[in-house]
Amino acid sequence: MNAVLAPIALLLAPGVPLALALLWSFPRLRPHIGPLAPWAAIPALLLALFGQPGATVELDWLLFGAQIGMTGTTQVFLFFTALIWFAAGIHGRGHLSKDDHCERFCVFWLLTLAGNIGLILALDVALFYTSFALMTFAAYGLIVHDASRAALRAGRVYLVLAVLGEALILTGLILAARATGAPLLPMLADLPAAIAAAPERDLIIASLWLGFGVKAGLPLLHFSLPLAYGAAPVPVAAALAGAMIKAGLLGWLVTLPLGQAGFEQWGTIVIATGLIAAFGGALIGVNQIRPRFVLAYSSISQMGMVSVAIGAWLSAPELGPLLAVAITIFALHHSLAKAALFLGTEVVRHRTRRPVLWLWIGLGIPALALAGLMPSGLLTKTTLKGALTAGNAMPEVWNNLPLLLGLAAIGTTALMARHLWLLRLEAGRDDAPPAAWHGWALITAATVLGVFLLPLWGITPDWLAGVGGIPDALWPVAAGLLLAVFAWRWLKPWPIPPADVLVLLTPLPGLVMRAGQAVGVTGPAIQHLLRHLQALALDRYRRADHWIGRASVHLWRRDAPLLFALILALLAAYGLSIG
Amino acid sequence: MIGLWSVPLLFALPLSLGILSLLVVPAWRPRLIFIGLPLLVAASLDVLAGLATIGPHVYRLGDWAAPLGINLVVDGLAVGMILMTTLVTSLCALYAWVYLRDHPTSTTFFWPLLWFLWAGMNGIWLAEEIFNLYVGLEVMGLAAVGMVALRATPQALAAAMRYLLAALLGSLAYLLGVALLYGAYGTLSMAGLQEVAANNATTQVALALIILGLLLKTALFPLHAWLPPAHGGALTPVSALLSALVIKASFYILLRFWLVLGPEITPEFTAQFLGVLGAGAVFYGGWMAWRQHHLKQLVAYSTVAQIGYLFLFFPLVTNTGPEAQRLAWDGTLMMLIAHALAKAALFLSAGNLILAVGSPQISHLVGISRFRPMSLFSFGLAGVSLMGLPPSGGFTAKWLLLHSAILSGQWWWLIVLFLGGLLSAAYIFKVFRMSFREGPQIDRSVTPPLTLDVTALILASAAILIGLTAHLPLHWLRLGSVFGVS
Amino acid sequence: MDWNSLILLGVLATSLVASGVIFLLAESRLVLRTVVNLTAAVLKLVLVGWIVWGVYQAIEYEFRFTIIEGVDFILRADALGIMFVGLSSLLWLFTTIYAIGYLEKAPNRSRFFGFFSLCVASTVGIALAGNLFTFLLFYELLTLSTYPLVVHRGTRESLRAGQVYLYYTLGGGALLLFGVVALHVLIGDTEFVPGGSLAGLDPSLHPMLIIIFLMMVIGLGVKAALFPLHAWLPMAMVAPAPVSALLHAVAVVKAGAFGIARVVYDVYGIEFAQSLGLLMPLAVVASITIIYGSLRALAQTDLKKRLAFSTVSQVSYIVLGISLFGPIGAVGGLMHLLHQGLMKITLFFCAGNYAETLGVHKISELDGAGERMPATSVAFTLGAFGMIGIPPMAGFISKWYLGIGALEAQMNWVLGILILSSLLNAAYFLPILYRIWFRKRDRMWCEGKVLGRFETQASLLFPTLFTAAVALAAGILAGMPFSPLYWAELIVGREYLQ
Amino acid sequence: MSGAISGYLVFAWSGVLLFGLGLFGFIAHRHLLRRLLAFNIMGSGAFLVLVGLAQDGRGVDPVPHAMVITGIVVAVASTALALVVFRRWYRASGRTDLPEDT
Repeated sequence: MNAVLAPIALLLAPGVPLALALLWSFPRLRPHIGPLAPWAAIPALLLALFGQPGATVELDWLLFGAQIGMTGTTQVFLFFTALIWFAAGIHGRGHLSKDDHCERFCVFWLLTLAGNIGLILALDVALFYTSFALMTFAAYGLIVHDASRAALRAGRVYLVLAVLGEALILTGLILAARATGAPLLPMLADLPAAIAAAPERDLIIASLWLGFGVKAGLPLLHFSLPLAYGAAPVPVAAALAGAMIKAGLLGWLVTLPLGQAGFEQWGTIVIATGLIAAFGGALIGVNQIRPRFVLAYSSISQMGMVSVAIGAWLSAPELGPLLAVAITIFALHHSLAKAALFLGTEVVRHRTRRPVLWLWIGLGIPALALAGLMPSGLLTKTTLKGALTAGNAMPEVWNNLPLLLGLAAIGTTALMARHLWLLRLEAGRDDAPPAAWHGWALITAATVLGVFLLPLWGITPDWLAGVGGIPDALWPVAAGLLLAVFAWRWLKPWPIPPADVLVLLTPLPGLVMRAGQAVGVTGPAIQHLLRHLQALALDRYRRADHWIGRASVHLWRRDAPLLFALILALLAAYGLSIG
Repeated sequence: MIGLWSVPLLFALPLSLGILSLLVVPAWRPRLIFIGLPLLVAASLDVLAGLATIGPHVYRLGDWAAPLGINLVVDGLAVGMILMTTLVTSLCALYAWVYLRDHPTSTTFFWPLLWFLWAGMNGIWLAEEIFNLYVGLEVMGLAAVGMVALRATPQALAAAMRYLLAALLGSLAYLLGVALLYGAYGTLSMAGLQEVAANNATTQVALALIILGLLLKTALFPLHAWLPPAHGGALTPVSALLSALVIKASFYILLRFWLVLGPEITPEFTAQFLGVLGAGAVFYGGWMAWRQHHLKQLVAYSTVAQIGYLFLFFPLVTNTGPEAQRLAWDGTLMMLIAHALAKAALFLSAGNLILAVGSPQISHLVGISRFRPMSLFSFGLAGVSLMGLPPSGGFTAKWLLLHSAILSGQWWWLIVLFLGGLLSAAYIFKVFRMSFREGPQIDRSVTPPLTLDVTALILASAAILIGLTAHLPLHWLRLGSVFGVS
Repeated sequence: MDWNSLILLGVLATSLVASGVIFLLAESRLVLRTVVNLTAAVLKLVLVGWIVWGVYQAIEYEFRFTIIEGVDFILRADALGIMFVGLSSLLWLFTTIYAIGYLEKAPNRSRFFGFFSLCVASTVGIALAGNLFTFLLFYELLTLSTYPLVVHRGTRESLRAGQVYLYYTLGGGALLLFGVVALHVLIGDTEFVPGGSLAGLDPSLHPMLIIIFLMMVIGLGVKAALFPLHAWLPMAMVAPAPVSALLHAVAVVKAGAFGIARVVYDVYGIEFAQSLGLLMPLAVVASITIIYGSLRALAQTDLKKRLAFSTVSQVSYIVLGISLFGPIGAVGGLMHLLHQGLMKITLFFCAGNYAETLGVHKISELDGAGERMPATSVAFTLGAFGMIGIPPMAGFISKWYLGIGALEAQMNWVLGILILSSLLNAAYFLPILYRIWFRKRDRMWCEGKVLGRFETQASLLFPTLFTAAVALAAGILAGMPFSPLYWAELIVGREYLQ
Repeated sequence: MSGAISGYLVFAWSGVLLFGLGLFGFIAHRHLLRRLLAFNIMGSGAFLVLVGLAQDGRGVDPVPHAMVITGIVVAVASTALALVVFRRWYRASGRTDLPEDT
């Protein structure tokens, strides 16, 4: 790719989806958006496959001066993101053609895609944040697309968290930008060093960590994940779980002061949170009763493991290069597998004349990959473990980290088993349009093969170590399977609702519901009561507002001249007394 | 010599026209204005030209020496008043020419009275001796009373009677004061008094009588009771003339006296007291105006309020620095002229509105803005000046008075100006509020002749323009005044 | 009198003359009135474009005329003023087009458009005023010319709103007058000079200067709807939509905010104001207003009322930016003057479109409006996102600069205010968007009108879309020459280099 | 003014007295005709003061006489006008006094 093509390709990658979305402005062209939408990710995919890192394009006119370009890490991110969007798009094609709101969906789809690609390619803070926001808010339209009750609830939770997240990110970015030399045109690359030197560095790190954590499913900020993954259309869920969750990860990678010394406490906090997510996600996930919820908690759990890696990076900056590779591989591996799993939940529902065996092999591949048995999984695990144990750089307390990760892998296996088991119940209910198969097949193949493309981006993992890691990878799988069998035989899942703690966080509905059930009041009555209470609170607020309004108007309306005169008199008298 | 022939003409001409109009048949009386107005306008402009070329001077009528001869002062103040009178009276006359077609009985005596009124006013502006001022006052006052009585309704007659009694009482008080002054100093000339007057009991009593009489004639609160019925109840052009000019005449005399005797002889207490009365007028008049239900009564009370501003002059020039005095002088004169123009415009446009809806009630103006935008626009422009909002003469005046008040450290007058402005906004917008209201009574309205609207609009525009070009009139007005040197 | 001073008068005269002509036109002369309106608006825009180019090249435009000794009427085009002029003349054109469509077949159009033009003339006068006196002159004229617009509908409610509006603005105007006169007493004619002209005064006068500052800011704060003085603004919502748009986006509130900018930058001088300790209280008041406005907006069920409280909140961003000591905050505040105008006018146009086309006034009635009126709804969405400060809308650019500016001024708490305000903005705008786009329509709209080929009348739709597009472009293309950001930087460069 | 009331001052003082009486009448009476008469008495008082004060031994001063004559003319004219208005008022309303504040 030469010097002329590179900038064009960089511009086309986010530009094509954006341009397609803008076609909506012309009513006559609107019907053409639908067929074109799945292909919008192709320029990005081509760029990821054939582009060279290092090329940048400066867009002075954009925002307060933007810059886009690619680094080695972001190219990998671009690859799996584009691929997932492409496959999910292909998958959803037939499904959408029957939809009344196809055009609306496609516009949101394209905007989300543009945002996702934009944030990967952005080199400066403003464009990064812009793309991030674009993706976040456009995705809302995708999540609530079905307009079902569940989708609307998911959308509400998603939006509230997203807005909070955006606010936190903005706080962090402004504070961080101020710390850089050029607060009005800050580059992402300058942030880590600037944050490390900033006086408000803890505030900055907290804001950014939590802000991006909303996307990355940090514990207690994760509620939108299971709800959204469960309620959104399947291609959207695949994109959310595969691509967009990694935007949060990318956010951490580019903004947190990784590789800077002096953040051991933060490392500890992040690792601890990661472990909580890894185990908590697994524990809650196995109790879920729908495959997509299981997958959602699996994502939370997996992101917990990545968090551990991030935390390790903060704790031991010297491990940076190794951890960077590990995190990149992890991201690639998890994204593709998770996307394949999500698309699989749709595929399996369709009646088909193809041999069922192939279907289940296909469904099993990403599950195995996540459990750590496919090449990608193996490589991920060994690289991560290798990085964590390299040179005893990690603080003492974390010596058992590989073991803990292994234990978490048991949970992953159990989750996968649970997932496949639940999937079995949903098999063969609808007719499947062919496109659904294509997308799924594409992404499943990529799950297997994607990891072998790594050298393309200059990442040469230790393949042999991967092979050597098989024994290590086996015991969690075995243990997980045993656990699963045990659970299947003798345990009943707890009825943990998909948004788990959120139900507790809003204690009123839960408590009232419990209380009502205890005395035998039925559901609708409770709901009525709840709605009444909500209305009452709202009414009180409105009434307070009304009175304030009336008071302020009354205070001023009749007596405004006198009040102004009083102000004047006071000021004048004071003025004369001193002057 | 330029300027000479025109000075006596200023009152000789209206006098002879008045007599002439009594002699001709009633149908011809209105037409005399087409002879009289151009001549008087020319004479006024000539006087201005005279002032510009030879500066302030004293004109001796028939070259007779005082005290038996009559001396006429041609200084900036007098010429300013003359021009103001010419402008307002000419336009009111044009207005009346059309307006009175519907009031044939009133026409007969309106025109002679108008000429006498004009003569009386011009006499006052020019007179140098205090007794001549008295004569001017009487000529003007009697003509004014006659004009109020023109309507011949019981209310108008009662108002005229009340006005007459007040005017007579005021004149007699003034005359007694003049008598005392002459007895004590043997001179009637202002200039002479300024030289010889001493600060003793006689002077003070005389001055008090003169001030009281003039306050009554100026209708300063609380001596204002005669004004609203007289001004509010008269024919529209009469109301305009009375409110715009006639009350200014007595204030003008007061001003002249103060310039001659005031600062040295009257105690500061009097000045402050006059200011307080002015403040009372501003508040009371504004409040009452706001509470009126009749449009012209509202405007009349507005006059009561606006007179109050003029009296802020006295505290602001007594025992204050020269800069504050100059500003107060400028501000008061600006206020006087702006009020004359704006109030005439306000009365005329109010008359138009009343003609349009056929009712003097403010509540009947509902929706009138749709039909009579131009009348309302004139009303609004004049209102802007009365409220003291920019850009208008009223605003410039307020600016100068404020400046003077701050400079002299008398900040309490700020409150007066502040609340006065808001009160006037309240009553002006009361009319607007009604006119913008959409209601059932908006089906049709009578369209008054265009002349009526145009004259009102010219006056209102003049009230605005004089604020924008204030330095020109103020420059002329300062010629020959004690505060002329800045 | 040279060409450069005549052109300023020309800018003023275009709308003044138009106003006069329109007043005289009979109600039925629809075509002629429209032609006069549009010609004047376009002509003004051309003239303003000319001046913008000239100011960019640092050409002096000045018109001067003595009113009374020591008090001049001065029109002058400097970077700050011309920014405001540009905004108002651009938006005037679109509001005029919008109003022509909006008031089709309504009564009293001559009156309406007459005062409308007068209102713009006063806004332009405010912007071009070269000293406090001239500013005051047009400031009061603005009050007068907007009153008939506020009460235009002539209902009891609108008359009441007009009354409250008058009490506030006249009272505030009078305070401003006293402040101006007092300053005049101290130092004579106060021309606007970059960097201010008071810094050299004797320190014994400083307490006096603080009082004068308070008087002027209270007077200006009424129009800028600062916290305890804001009650007129939501009430004035009874006016027709173009008027609301004009009041909120261009004329009245902006006049207040612009006046505060003038006082702080060109009368006191930012450094002197800082040394007097005036900026901090101003920032606090602005912050309170920001939060208070948002909290009140949250409780409103009427779309226009909610937008009104949103204005209360958003205009204070400008004041906040002015009160942040440092060039970046200043850029943010000044830029927001334009940004808020563009975004808010879009929102009001949209509200007007909904009201006019669907008869919808309550937020709860908007369910499913996006399907029926997609273009309007997109415009509304863009405006709302801008208000929240979501990139790449213009509001984000302002917020970013304000945030950085706050940090520069050592006022870190302001950043918290900004973020909190964003959250509150999201809390009251996003539910509306949700209803528009994702709820099923649940009622019949009263659609009686013949609308032509678009979702609503073209004269309502296209101004809306255009302002939305400009608001979007102001954000996305902030780095381009002549963008609001660029211009604000130019101004601040000239202000701070003094 | 010196302590002793010299001759010419007698006229002046009686003028003042007349003026006072007239003023009292003017204020106290409601009947318009009486008030008019009171006004004329006040006027006479004022003229008396004018003439009386002029006789201070400076010889005959023509000015007060001119003034008084003019004043009398004015007073007559005023009275005439007042009578006309009064007559019309009486005819229109049947009252001889003014109604209290309208």
